[in-house]
Amino acid sequence: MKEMTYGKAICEAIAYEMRRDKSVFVLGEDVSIGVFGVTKDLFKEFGPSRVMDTPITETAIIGAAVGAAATGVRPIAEIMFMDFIAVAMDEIVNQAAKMRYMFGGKITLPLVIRCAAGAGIQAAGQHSQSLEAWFTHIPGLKVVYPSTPEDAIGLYLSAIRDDNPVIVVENKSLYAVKGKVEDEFKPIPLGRAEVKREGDDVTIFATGACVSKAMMAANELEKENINCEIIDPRTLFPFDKETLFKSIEKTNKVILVTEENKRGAFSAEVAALIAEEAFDYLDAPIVRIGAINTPVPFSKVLEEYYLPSVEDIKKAVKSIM
Amino acid sequence: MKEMTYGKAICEAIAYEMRRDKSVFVLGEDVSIGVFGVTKDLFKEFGPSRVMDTPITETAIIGAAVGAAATGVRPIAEIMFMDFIAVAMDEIVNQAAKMRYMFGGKITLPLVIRCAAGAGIQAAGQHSQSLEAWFTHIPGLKVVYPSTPEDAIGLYLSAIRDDNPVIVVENKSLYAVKGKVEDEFKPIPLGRAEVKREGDDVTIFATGACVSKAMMAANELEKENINCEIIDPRTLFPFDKETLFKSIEKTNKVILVTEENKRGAFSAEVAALIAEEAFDYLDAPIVRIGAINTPVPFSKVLEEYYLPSVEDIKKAVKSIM
Amino acid sequence: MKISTEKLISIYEKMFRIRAFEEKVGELFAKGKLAGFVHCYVGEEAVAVGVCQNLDDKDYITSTHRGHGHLIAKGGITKYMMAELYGKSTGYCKGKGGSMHIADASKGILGANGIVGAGFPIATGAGLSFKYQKTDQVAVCFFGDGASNRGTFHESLNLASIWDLPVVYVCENNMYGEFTPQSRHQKINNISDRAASYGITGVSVDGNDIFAVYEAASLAIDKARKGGGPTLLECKTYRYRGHFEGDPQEYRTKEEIEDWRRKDPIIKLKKHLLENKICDETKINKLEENINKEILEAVEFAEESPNPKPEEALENVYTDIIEEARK
Amino acid sequence: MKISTEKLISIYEKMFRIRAFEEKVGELFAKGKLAGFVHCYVGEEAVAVGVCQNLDDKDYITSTHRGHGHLIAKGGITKYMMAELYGKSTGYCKGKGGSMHIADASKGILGANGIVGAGFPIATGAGLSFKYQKTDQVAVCFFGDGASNRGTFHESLNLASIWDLPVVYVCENNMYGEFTPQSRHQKINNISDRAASYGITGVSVDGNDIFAVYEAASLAIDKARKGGGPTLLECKTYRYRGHFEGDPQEYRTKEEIEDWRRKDPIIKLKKHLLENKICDETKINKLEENINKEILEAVEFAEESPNPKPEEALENVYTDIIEEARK
Ligand SMILES: Cc1ncc(C[n+]2csc(CCOP(=O)(O)OP(=O)(O)O)c2C)c(N)n1
Ligand SMILES: Cc1ncc(C[n+]2csc(CCOP(=O)(O)OP(=O)(O)O)c2C)c(N)n1
Ligand SMILES: [Mg+2]
Ligand SMILES: [Mg+2]
Repeated sequence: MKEMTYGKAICEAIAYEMRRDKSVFVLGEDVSIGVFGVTKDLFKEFGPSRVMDTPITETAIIGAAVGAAATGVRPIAEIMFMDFIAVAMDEIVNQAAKMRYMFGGKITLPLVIRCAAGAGIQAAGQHSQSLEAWFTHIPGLKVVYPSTPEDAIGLYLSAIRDDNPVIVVENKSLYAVKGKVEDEFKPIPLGRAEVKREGDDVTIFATGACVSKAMMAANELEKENINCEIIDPRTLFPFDKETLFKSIEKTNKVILVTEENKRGAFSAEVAALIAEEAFDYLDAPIVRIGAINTPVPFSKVLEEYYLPSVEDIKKAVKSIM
Repeated sequence: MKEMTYGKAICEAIAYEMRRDKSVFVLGEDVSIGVFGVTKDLFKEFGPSRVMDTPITETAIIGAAVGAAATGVRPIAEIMFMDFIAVAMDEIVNQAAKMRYMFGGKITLPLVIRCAAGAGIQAAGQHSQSLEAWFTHIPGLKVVYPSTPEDAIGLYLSAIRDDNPVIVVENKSLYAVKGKVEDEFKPIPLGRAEVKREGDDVTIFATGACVSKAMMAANELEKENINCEIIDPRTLFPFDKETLFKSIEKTNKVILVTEENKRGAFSAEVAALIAEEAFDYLDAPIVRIGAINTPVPFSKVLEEYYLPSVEDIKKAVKSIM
Repeated sequence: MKISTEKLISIYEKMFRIRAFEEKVGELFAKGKLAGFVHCYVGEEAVAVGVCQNLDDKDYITSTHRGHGHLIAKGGITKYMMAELYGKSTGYCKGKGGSMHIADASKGILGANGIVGAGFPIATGAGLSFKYQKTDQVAVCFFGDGASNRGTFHESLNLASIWDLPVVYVCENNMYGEFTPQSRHQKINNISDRAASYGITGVSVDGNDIFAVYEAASLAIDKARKGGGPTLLECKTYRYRGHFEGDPQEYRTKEEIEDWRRKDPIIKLKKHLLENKICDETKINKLEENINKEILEAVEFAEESPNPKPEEALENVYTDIIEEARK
Repeated sequence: MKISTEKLISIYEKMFRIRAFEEKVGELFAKGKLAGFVHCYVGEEAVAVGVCQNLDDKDYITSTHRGHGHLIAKGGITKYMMAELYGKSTGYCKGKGGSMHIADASKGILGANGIVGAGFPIATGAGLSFKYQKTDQVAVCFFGDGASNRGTFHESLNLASIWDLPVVYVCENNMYGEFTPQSRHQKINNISDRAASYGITGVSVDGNDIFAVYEAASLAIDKARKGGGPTLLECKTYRYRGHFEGDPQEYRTKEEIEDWRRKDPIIKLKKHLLENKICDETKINKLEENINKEILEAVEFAEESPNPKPEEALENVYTDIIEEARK
């Protein structure tokens, strides 16, 4: 076991795969330095032939990754801020996601797209969004969202080895957060949730940076004798409903917490699945917590109000106890 | 009252507004002719200065509409097939939707984006999608989805007069469908659902082309003594939950039908809202019906399997009776 | 540039195959046998064939919505193509793609594409892959005059230029993007002038002259293969049929079409073959007959092939997950 | 081109105001008083001022992530700007936008923009609006060398060219896009060469020479105003500070920065003013003093202004809907 930041874990996982497999390479804007510094050490180890700085050209970055993946290599394309992915939606949704299907299953696209999501650093409206719901809606994509350094390693190993386009959502507020990781790197299969904390009274489902907020809320609620179980899906698609439903079967109550704008969030799909398939387990209404339905504001006080908080989670839990 | 197709109704509504307000104009690819012929008569009446053919340049079409709307005019921009909107997501989501907020409320963006959604004409994976869930998720946008010629007129009048960016989803399989319209054109306020059919046993919530499928299912189910109430939200955001909840309070059962890929659909948000706020009205699990979670296939037999059908709706209703 | 007799005949054969295939497709569409959006390549055959004749199986192309010609030129098999247009399970894409998505990756065909201009970055990525793997493969991106205004054109040519990628961008300037003539969608005449924005070579040739296309493509492909980077090659040509089948074509005159028919690339090449005694009439007739037969057989194959089973719609989204069936 | 004394002094004043504002911003950021991403304009002042000095209030500009200079040049008021950087309710955007989104639509400023290259179509749309309304307004789009590789550049210049829109595209080529030098992000030296792709005029000038910028901008803006269509104007310049505040700048040398400091646009203009006796030292000192005082007052205003109330986050999404508060 060693300690490592989330950012470093991502870098180490990619390096591990690049050492294993010469067909893996990284491309993106200024990845040789990295606005968040995540890929800097990759450049030091592998140089410009495998860690490629591109012009400001998200459309071509993703489109080129598609063309490369279709012809024998395994690109990892970086979108510096998830917000910029809006520029490359055609390449992701109309090309990468559909190519295998439209060609009758006769092509594979081993392609990873990294992107830094999330608010909390006063980066304002165009550098702070969480847009994962766009991608879980699109058949043909897998979507991964690690919440810890350990998960980042395991999920990246699987994502890079996967033969389908995988979008990895990284929460930028986690880059500097440390956590324990196993000495030996092992893939975490895509589509397997983890119970991050066991409890009997209520299920809190959370993703990304909301997992640690849920943990904090749970620790505080424990003092009031409320025992929360925390489920982190880790992969948003393929989605592990079994683990979630099992928990709800036990607790009969569920709170869903994600950092997205609440309306139309990925958590809406989870709520819908529960209402369809685990309805009989429920003793109380489902409660979703998300960001307020506004763009991300700049000012610290506004951004704090915007984001779901530990307090919000505690309040929600109590509202259904 | 007169009869009119859905396509003609859209054209007439836009023409009505263009006559009223000189600041309204239309731009898009080949709009002077129109792949679906919807805007052809506009060109005949208003000529190239107000019905502008653009190059193949969705990014610039939407971006230019944003810049124009910010400087005193009211553009109606056409995206020929909704699938192509993927090319202009930055302009819609990072610019149009956020500009007012990011500028502290000091600008208005009276902008309409038209797009032809939906499958059913064997146009395959990149010309058949229903992507409304992307937009209902984004604060700053309004989303409208008429299901009849009459609604198309009323909703277009409101959309064009609105001072916010409005996306109008048109279902291409409806263009040639006729319906009765009032002689006098009147705006339908955005955010007001309509009960398209009254009934006591079950609520069917449906949008776009699924409304008439729900109607057909309801008519057949009536013969089996099942009385369906059909709710068409008409505007997806702002969303009229009151009308829907009132219906569920009466029927205690709800089926949600939309043409989108089911996973992460707009109907997921509706299901989540019900599970949060109308949970106590429910006597049975919510049932969602959507397209299967695949790209839209070309072959007729496959496309038919892909799409939600009248049969699917009937089955779903019976499953919870 | 000298082209061998054998090659010239193979070129003629491919051009004629495209023509025969497309005219049959138009006929079938008019009869209601085919559905969806179908864009025919009739009139532009010299471009696809003149370019692809310089490529190997291991080279790749990206095609467009008007893709049948590219496929045939790159070695696509007409019966699988026809079956795909019919939406049959024996089609190239098992009926899932249709005309706008036909592909044969095993022959280096990365697919027709329903999104105008989507091929630019994909071909660029193929070029990146070849450079990365240090192979001598080349990628060719076919695109139209209309597509040359898309942002993907700019981003891709810029990227390919700074990395010297082995990609040849072949513009089929058929003077129209849908119903809009070139003069209304861009202010330049020669799209190859845009090469200057990327510090690469731009060339314009008569796209109805197979020799001109072949030679220019040969130079560009050779250069790319040897590490010399990308070229922008514009071929001026014309489509005789509507933008798509069913297009009433109110935006152009019959005379304009007739003018271009006089510059028909296939007739031109045939004349050359005969006049230079590269091939005699009998041999050409035989060849044409064979192709006509092949196309009829392709139709037969397509018509007799089974439809896919409805549940097959659930397959092939991922390599490892099959979507849940309807309940 | 003759520039009146009055105008020259006003130009100097604006350039100095930008410099003073930005250096204060850098200082405040280093002290931890400002947060988020802040991109300073120091070194590039001649571009914004040389261009905007040719514009009226009713003309519009689109700016970039490096927007403070454009705002000040177009008449933005420093205290509202500073308050916005502090996230205060008195800021231009009530604290909702921050540095990357400052705007003052009443002065024709369509905002800084956090998306590189997003300004192209927006400025183009403003130009369309002016043409449609038959006014004689002009739109100016500021953008960087890095932005010139985005697809939006291509689509916008193409559209503006075919419709002869009154838009001037002003490239601030400061030799870097983030940490990447121009030579690694495009193969051309003069970005103005790209005008050829659209059949419009392209001009490159020394962006540190206020006279060169002013004259070229004046010609281009005048032409646009008279219906002559768009121009692509490249101004070669340099930023002294990091890409953003906090950038360790490992990608360039101190010498390179020093070289450029010797070509400083403000020192150059000051020298010109003094040498040609357009203005004496006392007057300049007074002017500089006043601006320094203005900036200090702006900081004071910002620091003393109240934070927005948390619930204000819910307002201003739409003209007519206020979002639901947290429960
Ligand atoms: C992004 C996008 N926008 C619009 C369309 C609709 N469309 C299909 S083909 C076409 C014209 C293409 O013109 P060009 O590139 O010249 O090719 P051609 O059809 O002439 O071969 C258009 C606008 C599309 N398929 N994709
Ligand atoms: C679409 C997009 N991609 C990437 C970024 C990240 N980014 C911010 S500024 C910048 C460099 C811009 O370079 P340039 O256009 O030359 O402007 P400069 O910073 O030199 O003024 C980049 C890559 C962004 N904001 N938007
Ligand atoms: Mg064309
Ligand atoms: Mg720059």
